[in-house]
Amino acid sequence: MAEAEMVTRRSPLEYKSDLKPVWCAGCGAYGALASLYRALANIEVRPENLVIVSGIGCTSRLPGFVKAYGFHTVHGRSLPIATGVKVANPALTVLAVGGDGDGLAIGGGHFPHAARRNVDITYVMLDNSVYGQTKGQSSPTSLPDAETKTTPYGAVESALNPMAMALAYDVSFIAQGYVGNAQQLTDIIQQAMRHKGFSFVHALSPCVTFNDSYQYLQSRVFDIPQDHDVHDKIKAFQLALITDRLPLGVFYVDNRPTFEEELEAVRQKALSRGKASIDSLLDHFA
Amino acid sequence: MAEAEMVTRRSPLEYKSDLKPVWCAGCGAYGALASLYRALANIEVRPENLVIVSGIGCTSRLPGFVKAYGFHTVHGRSLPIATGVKVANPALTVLAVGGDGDGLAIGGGHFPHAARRNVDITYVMLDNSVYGQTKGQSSPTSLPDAETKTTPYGAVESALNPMAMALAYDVSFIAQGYVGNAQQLTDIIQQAMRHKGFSFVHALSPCVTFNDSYQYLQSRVFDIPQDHDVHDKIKAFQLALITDRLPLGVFYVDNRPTFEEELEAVRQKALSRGKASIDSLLDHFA
Amino acid sequence: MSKDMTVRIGGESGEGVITAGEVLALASARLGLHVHTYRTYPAEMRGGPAIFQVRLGDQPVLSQGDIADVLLAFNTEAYHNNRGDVRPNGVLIYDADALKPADDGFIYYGLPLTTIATRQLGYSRGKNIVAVGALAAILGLPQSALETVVGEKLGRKNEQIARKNVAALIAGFDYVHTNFSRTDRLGITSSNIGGHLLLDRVEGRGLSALGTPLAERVEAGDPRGQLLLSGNQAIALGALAAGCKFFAGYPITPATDIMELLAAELPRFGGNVVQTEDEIAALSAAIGASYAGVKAMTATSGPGLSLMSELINLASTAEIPVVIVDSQRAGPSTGMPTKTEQSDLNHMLYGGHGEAPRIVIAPTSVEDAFYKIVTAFNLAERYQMPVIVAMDQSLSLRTQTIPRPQTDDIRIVAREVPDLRQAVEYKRYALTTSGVSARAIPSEVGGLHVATGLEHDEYGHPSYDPYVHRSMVAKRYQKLAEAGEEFREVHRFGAAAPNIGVVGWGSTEGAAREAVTLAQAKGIAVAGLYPSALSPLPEEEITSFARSLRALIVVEANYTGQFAGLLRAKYGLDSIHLNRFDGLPFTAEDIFRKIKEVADNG
Amino acid sequence: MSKDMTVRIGGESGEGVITAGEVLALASARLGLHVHTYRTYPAEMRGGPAIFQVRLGDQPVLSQGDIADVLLAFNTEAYHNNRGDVRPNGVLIYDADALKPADDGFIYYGLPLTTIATRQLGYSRGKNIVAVGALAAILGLPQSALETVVGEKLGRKNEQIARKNVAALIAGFDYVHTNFSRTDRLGITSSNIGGHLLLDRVEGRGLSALGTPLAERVEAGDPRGQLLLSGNQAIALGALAAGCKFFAGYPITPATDIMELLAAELPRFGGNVVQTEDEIAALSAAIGASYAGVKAMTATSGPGLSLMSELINLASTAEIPVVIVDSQRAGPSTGMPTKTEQSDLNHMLYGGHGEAPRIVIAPTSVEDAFYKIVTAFNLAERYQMPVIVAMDQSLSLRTQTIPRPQTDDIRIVAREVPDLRQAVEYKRYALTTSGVSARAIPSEVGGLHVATGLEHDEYGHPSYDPYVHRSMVAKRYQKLAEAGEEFREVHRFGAAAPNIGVVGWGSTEGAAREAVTLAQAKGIAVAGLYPSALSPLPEEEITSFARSLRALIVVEANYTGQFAGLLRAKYGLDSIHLNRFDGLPFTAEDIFRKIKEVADNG
Ligand SMILES: Cc1ncc(C[n+]2csc(CCOP(=O)(O)OP(=O)(O)O)c2C)c(N)n1
Ligand SMILES: Cc1ncc(C[n+]2csc(CCOP(=O)(O)OP(=O)(O)O)c2C)c(N)n1
Ligand code: SF4
Ligand code: SF4
Ligand SMILES: [Mg+2]
Ligand SMILES: [Mg+2]
Repeated sequence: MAEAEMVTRRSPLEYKSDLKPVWCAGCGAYGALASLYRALANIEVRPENLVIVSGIGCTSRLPGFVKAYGFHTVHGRSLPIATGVKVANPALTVLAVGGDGDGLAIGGGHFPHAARRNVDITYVMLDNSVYGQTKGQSSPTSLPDAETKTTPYGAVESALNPMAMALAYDVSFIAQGYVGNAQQLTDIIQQAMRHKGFSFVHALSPCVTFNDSYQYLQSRVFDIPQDHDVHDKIKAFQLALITDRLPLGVFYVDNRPTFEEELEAVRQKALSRGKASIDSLLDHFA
Repeated sequence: MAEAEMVTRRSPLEYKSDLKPVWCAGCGAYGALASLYRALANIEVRPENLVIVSGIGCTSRLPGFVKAYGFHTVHGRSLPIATGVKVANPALTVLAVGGDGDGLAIGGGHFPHAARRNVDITYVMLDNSVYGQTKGQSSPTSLPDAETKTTPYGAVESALNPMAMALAYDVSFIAQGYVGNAQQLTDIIQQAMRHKGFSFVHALSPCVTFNDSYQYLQSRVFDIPQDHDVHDKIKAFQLALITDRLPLGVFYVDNRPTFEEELEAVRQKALSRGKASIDSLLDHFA
Repeated sequence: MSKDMTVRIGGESGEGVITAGEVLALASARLGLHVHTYRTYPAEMRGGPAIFQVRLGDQPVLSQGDIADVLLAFNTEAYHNNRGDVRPNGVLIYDADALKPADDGFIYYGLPLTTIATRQLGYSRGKNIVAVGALAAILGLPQSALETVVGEKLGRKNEQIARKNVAALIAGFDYVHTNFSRTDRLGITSSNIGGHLLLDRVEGRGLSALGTPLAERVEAGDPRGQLLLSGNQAIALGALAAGCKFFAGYPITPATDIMELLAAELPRFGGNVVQTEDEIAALSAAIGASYAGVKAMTATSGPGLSLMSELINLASTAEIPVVIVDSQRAGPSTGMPTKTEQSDLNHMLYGGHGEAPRIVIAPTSVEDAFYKIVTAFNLAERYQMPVIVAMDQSLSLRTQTIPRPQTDDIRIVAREVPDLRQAVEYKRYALTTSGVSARAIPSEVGGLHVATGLEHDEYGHPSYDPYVHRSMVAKRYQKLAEAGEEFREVHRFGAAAPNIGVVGWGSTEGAAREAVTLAQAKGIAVAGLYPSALSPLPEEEITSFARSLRALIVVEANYTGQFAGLLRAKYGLDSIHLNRFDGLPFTAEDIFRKIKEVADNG
Repeated sequence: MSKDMTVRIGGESGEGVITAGEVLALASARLGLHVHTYRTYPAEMRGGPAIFQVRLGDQPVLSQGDIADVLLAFNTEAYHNNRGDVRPNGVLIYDADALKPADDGFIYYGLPLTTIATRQLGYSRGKNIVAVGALAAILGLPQSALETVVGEKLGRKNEQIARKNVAALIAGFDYVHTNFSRTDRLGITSSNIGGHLLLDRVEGRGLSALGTPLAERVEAGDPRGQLLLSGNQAIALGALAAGCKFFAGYPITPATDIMELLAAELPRFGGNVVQTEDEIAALSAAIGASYAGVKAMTATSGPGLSLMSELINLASTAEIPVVIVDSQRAGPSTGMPTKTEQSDLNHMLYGGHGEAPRIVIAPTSVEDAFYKIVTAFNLAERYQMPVIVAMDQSLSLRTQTIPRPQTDDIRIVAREVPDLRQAVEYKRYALTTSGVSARAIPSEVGGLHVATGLEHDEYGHPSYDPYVHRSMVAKRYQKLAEAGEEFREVHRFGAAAPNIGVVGWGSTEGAAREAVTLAQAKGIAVAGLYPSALSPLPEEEITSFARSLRALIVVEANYTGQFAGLLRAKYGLDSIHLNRFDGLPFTAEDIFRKIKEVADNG
C-alpha cells in the first residue's frame, strides 16, 4: 500500500516548459526548480490549475520554466498579486516565488500581511543572500562584513532572520530547505503546498556567480530532530535563533481557517441579511 | 543623591509648542504627548538638537505640538526619513512617531530595516488598533472580528504582533507602554531614548472616537515581573506571545554598535586607503 | 427657466449640521425636488466649524450654488462665518438662544432652538432636528415627508431615539406655525408658508422673483423615481452594476467610502473586498484578481495614485484590465485632504516611467459617475488595460438626485475568449490589427502562458529584440486608438453656433452648464464641451468644436492648466485659462464672469 | 574635418569581449585619442552574445558610430551577428581557429588566437588579450601604451596574472608583425602599419580616404590631459565635486554603478552611502539627510522613479533640496533593463499627484554629466526643491574621453542661511518675492519649525485656508520661474542662420551634432539646440531659435514624442517627430537622414 502511494502518476517532466532557464550554470535555482517539478508531480496538480506568481530577480524568472499559468510581475509584489489571484479563484493552486531582495527588501512590507490573512498560497523564497540579477549587491540576508559591490568595506547591517520573521508574522506553515538536499526540499514544498493556509518555504540557494555559498551552506545545514514539535512556536523560535548552523525541515505548523474560508463566511453573513440585487440596493438611496 | 538625580532641571513645559493639539478630547495621544514632554525634560535634550519625524495619521500630528525641529512627512515613511536625518547628523536626538497603520501597514516594510541597521533613533508607535485619521477603518492590529467601517461583518485577518515582530527584527531595545500609565510610559520613553541603537516603544493608546479601548486595555495590562531578563530573547518572545493580557515594561535589550558607529568605522577603513581628494580620484580615470 | 433655492446650515461640528442637512436633502429628494448638496469638513479631529449646503430645484441642480438664499445658523461663529455668503434680502433662521444677528437686511426667523430642545423636549442633542422642522415649515415642505425620513434614518438601532427625533421635528414645525402666522417681508403667512421659495435663477436674483409652488412640483413628479447619491456611492453602485467582483483598497480621504460601501455590499454579490496594507498592494491584488478572471478595481486619492505608478504600468504592459478610481484632493503631497482640486490629471495621463497607455475617464456628475464606472469596466475588459476614473473631492462627496437607473439596460462587455481548440500554440500577446489579443484565464486548458511586465514576444516570452519591442509598443498604443474610435462621448451644451467655447473635464461640468445657460440668457453665443474620456481624447469632436470659436475658455481646478496644456500639445489649441486652486469647487458665477469678460472684450 | 574609426569586438559573454574593449579604449585615451565606447549586454544571466564598440577620433567623438570600420570576431556567431554592420571594404580580424569567413569583400586578418593562447602561452583565457595585441598592432598603436594598461588593470590583485596578460598582449603584437609584413589592399606593411587608420568621416566613407597619422596626433596631444569615464562615473564624481555627502539607493540597472562607485569613495569624503530596502526608502533617507543639512542624492531607473513619485512631491512641498538621477531604460514596466530609451520624460516632469514643481536637467554627454550634476546640486540648494537629472542607459554606460575637469573652478552654491537673531518668530515658509525662504537646519537655535507635506502657512503650521493654499502653490512655482531666469543654458550648434532646426534632449546630442555637421557639409542650413533644463525650459532661447525655421525636427528615443508634446504645449511649436523606440541609441546617420529628407522635401 505504502509503495503504491509513492508511485508518481504524473511525471516531473510534464511541468517543464519549452523555455530554457536563463540561469548561470550551477545556480541554486536549478535545484529548486527540479525539486518544484517533483513536488508538483507528486501533488498532481493540473498545469492549468496552477498559477505561479513571481517578482523580479534571477529566481523570479522561474515561472517561465514551468508549464503552468504564470505571472512575472514587478519587483517585490508577488505576494499581494498572488493574494488577488487566490481570492478571485480559490480553486487555483497558487505559488509565489522570488528572491531574498524581492521578498525581504522591496517586498518586505507585504509578507506580514499575507501571513495574517493566512491566504492559502505557498511562498517559496530562494535565498542566495545577494542581489543576483543586478550583479552582486548586498541583500537583507547578506552576512555582516560581507563584501559586495555596494559594501566594499563589508556590510554593516545585521542580516534579517526570515524564519524568525515568519514566526512573528504567524505564518501557518514554516519550513527551511536547501537546494543541495533535493529530496528534502521536494518533500518540504509538497507539504507546504498541501498545507491549508499561507505556507513559507525558505530555500537556501547559492548564487554561484556572486555569492557561491555551497560550501558555507553544506557545512552548516542539519536536519531538525525528529522529535521537534511543529506546533510549539517557542521551540520553533529557538530553532530560528540558531545562527551558526542552519536547521532544515519544518519549523512550525498551525491549522487555522484560510482567508478564502473567512471571506466565504463573510459572504454568508452578508447574504443572511437578504439576497442582493442592484435594484433592491438602489432602493436604499431612494 | 538619588533624590537629586530625580530633580528635573528642564521643565516639561519647555517642550510645549504654541500649537494646540488637534486631537479629540480624551484621545490617547494626549497622554503619550504628556509622557513625552516629561521624558524629554528628564533627559534634558535641547529643543534645537531634537528632531521628531512622523508619518501621517492622527498620532503623526504630534511633532507640531513639541517645541523642537520636526518633520511631518508622508504616510509610512518616518523611519527611512529619520534614518537619513540621524546618519546625516549623528549629534541630533531623533525620534520617530506614528500610528499602527502608518508603521505596520504602509510603512511596515521599513521597520525591519531600521532595526537591522540599528540606527540610533527611538520609534514610538501609538497603537490604537484603528485608522483614526481616516475615521475608523480596521488596522493591522485590529482584533479578529472587530467591526469597523471596512469590516462591517467583523475583521477576518489575525492581528499583527508588533512586539514579536520587533524581536524577530532584532530591534535592540523593545518596550511596551500604555498611555493610561503615564509614569511608566515616561520612564520607558526615557530609557528608549537613552539606549544606544534602534529602540521601539509600543504605546497602547485608545482612539476614543473610533476604538475606545480604555476599559479593554485597563483590564488587561500588567507590569512585566521584576525578574524578567531583558537580554533573554526567548523569554521576551514568550512575553510577546501572551495574547489575553498585555505585559508592560521593557521586553528586550541588546547592546551592539549603532549604524552611525558602523558607518564611522567604514569611513576610517576607507580613509586608511589614503586621503580623499577629487583630483586624486580623477587620476584613476586618466 | 429653472427655479431653485440654496439653503446653508452652519454650526460647530458635533451640533448635527450634517444630519440636519441630510434629512432636508433626502426629504426634498423624495418629494421629487432635485437636490445638490455640498459640505465642508472641519480641518481638525477635535472639530471646528462645519457647513452643509442643500440646493433644491425644480430642474436638475448642477452645482452647489453660488450664494445662499437661506442660512440656518446654530451659533454666533457660524453666523459670522457665513453671513457674507447670503444673498441680500436672504433668509436667516437662527438659534435665538445662541446668537443675536445684526441687521444685515435679511429676513429674520429667530427661534429658541436650544430652549425647545433642552427644556421642552429634554433632548438637547435634538436641537438640529428642531431646526430642520422649523426650516421645513418655513420652506413649506410637508411635515409627513420629513417625519418619514427622520423616523427611518435617525433611530435605526434605537426606537426611543427615533421617537425623540420625530418629536423634535414636530416641535420645530409647530413653533413656526404658532409664531410666524403673520405676513412678513417674504409674503409668508401660516397658510401660504412654502410653495414660493424656489427662486428664479435667471430672471432675477431677488427674493421677489418667486418660483413654482412646491406643492405643484411635488404632485407632478414621481417622488420615488429618483435617488439621492453621493459621487462615491454612485461609483460603488455602478461598479456593482458593472459586474465588479473584487475590490482592494487602502483608506484615504476622500475615496474611502467607496471601499466602505463595497465592504458591506460586495460580499452579497458574491465578491470580495480586501483592505490591503497599502495602495501598492491594493492595485497589486486587483491586478492579480483580474488576471485570475474577475472584474477588479481599487479606489484611492492622489498620494495613493502616486504609489500605484509602477503597478499601473505593469497592468498596461502585461495587458491586464483593471479599474482605478482617483478621487482627487488638493495637493501636492499630503496637501489638503478634505479640499478639492483637479491636479492629478498629468499623473493620470502619464504617471509612471516608460510609455504605458491607459484610458482616463472623467465623470462630470453623480449620475454620470454611475454610468461611467460601468464604461470604465467595459473599456478595461475590451482593451485589457488600466482605466483610471477621474473623480475629485467635490464630485465624490457632493450628493445629487439622479433618475433611478434602469439596471436592465446596462450593457456589460464580456471578455474576448481565445479559441484554444484551434490554436496549436496559444499566443497571449498575438499581434492583431486592433492590438487586442484574446486573453486566457487560469484553469483554461490550452491557455497556459506567463503574463509579464518585461518586454515580450507574442507568446509572452521575454524578448529584447528591437523589432519585438517596436511592435509591442505600437500594439499597446493601437488598443488605445481603438478605444478612442469606440468611445468618443462628449457632453455638448449651449449655443448651436457659439463663438465662445467652454471646455473642461469632470466635476466642473455642472457649474459650467449653469454658467453657459446664464450667459446665453444674456445673449452671449457660448457653448460648452466636456469630453468623457481624457485619454484617448475624442479628437474630431474637440477640434471641430474649437474650429468655429473666437475664444476658447478652459476651466479647471488646478494651477498649471494641465488640460489646457494637453489640448495645446495635442491639437495646438490656444485657450484662455480659467483656474481655481484654492481647494474650493468652481461656482457657476466664476465661470459666468469669465465668459462675460471674454464676451465684453470680444 | 575630424577623422575617426570605429572598432567593434564581438564574442560570447565570457570570452573577454568587454575587457578587450576596455583595454583598447583606455590605451587609446592615454595616447590622446578621443574615445567613445558602446556595449551591449547579454539578455540572460547565463550569457549570450556581447559586443563592445570603440570609436576613436582625433576630435571629440560624439556618438557610438553608425557602422564599424573594423570588426574583431571571436567566434562564428559573432561574425554572423555583426558582419552586416561592417562597412564595405572594412577590416575583419578574427580567430582563424574558430571561424572561416566568407568573402564579403572585407580586408581579412585571420589569426590563430585560440592556438596562440592555449598552445603557445598555456593561458586559454588570454585569447582576448592576444586579440587586443593583434588589433593594436594592425591599428598602429604603440605596444608600450597597451602594456601599461594591461599591467595596471588586468592583474591588480595577482601579479602572475598580470604577467600572463602582458605576455598575451605581446604575442598578439608579434604575430601581426611577423605574419603580415606584406602590402595588402589596405596598403599596410609592417613598417607603416597603423598611423593611417583614422578615417575621414565627412569627405568619404571608403578606406581609401586615410586620416592623420596616429603618431602625429599622439605627439600633439597631452595624453594625460583627458579622462575616460562612463556617464555614471561622471555622475558619481561630479556629485563628489558638488559636495554631496549622502547617497541612498537601491540597485537597479542601469543606475547601480553610481551607488557602487560612491559606496567605495563617499566615505573617504566624509559622507555615507546607505543601501536601502527600496527606492521609496532611498529617496526618503536622502530627503531626511537633506533636511538635516547635508547635500543628498539618490539614483535609480524608471521603476524606481515610479515608486518615488510620492516622495518627490513631499520634497517639493516641504521644500527640501534633493537630487535624483534617473538613468532611463526601455520601458514601460520592467521593460528591457539593459536597453536605452528616453521615455520617462513625462514622469520626470509631472510624476506624482498634485502640482509639485521640480527641476529637470538633461546632460547630453559624459562631460556634460559631470558638470550638470554639480548644477543639479546647486539648483536644488538654491531653490529648495527636487532636481531630477535625466540620464539614460546609453549615456550612463557609454564611456567617453573628457578634458580633465579643473576642480578648483567648480562653483558650489551654499545654503541661504536665515538670520535668526533678527526674527522674533522664524517663518520657515516666508512668502518672499523670489519664493525662496531661508531654511533653518536642526541644531540651529531659533530655527525650530516643522517641515511638512500638508499645506501650511508661513510658519509651517497646517492650514487649509483657501488664500494660504493659493499663495503657497504660487510661491513654489515662483521658485521654478526664478530657477529658469538663472539657468537658461542651451547647447546650440550648426548653421548661424538655419532654416531647419534639430531639437532634442539628453543623450542624443552627440549624434545630432554629428548629423548636423554632415548635413552642413552637404550644404544644408541646419542647426541644433539642446536645452540643459527641461523644467523650467528656457523659453526665450527655444522660441527665438524656432522662430526663423522652416522646419523643426524633434529627436527623441520614445514612441509618443514627449518632448515634442511639451514644446507644443508650452510654445505652440509644431514639429516633425524623429523617434526611435527599439531600445537602441540614435546614430548620427538616423538624424542625418531625417535632416536630408526634410531638406529635400523643402
Ligand atoms: C522597482 C525596482 N527596483 C529595482 C529593480 C532592480 N532589481 C531587479 S532584481 C533585483 C534584486 C534581485 O535580488 P533578489 O530578489 O535577491 O533576486 P536574485 O536575483 O538574487 O535571485 C533588483 C534590485 C527592479 N527591477 N525594480
Ligand atoms: C499614501 C497614503 N495613503 C493613505 C493615506 C490616508 N491616511 C491618512 S492617515 C491613515 C491611517 C491612519 O492610521 P494610523 O497610522 O493608525 O494613525 P491614527 O490616525 O490611527 O493615529 C491613512 C490611511 C495617506 N495620507 N497617504
Ligand atoms: S547571477 Fe547568481 S542567482 Fe543569478 S542566475 Fe547566476 S548564479 Fe543564479
Ligand atoms: S480620531 Fe481617534 S486617534 Fe484620532 S484624534 Fe480622535 S480619538 Fe485620537
Ligand atoms: Mg537574491
Ligand atoms: Mg491607528
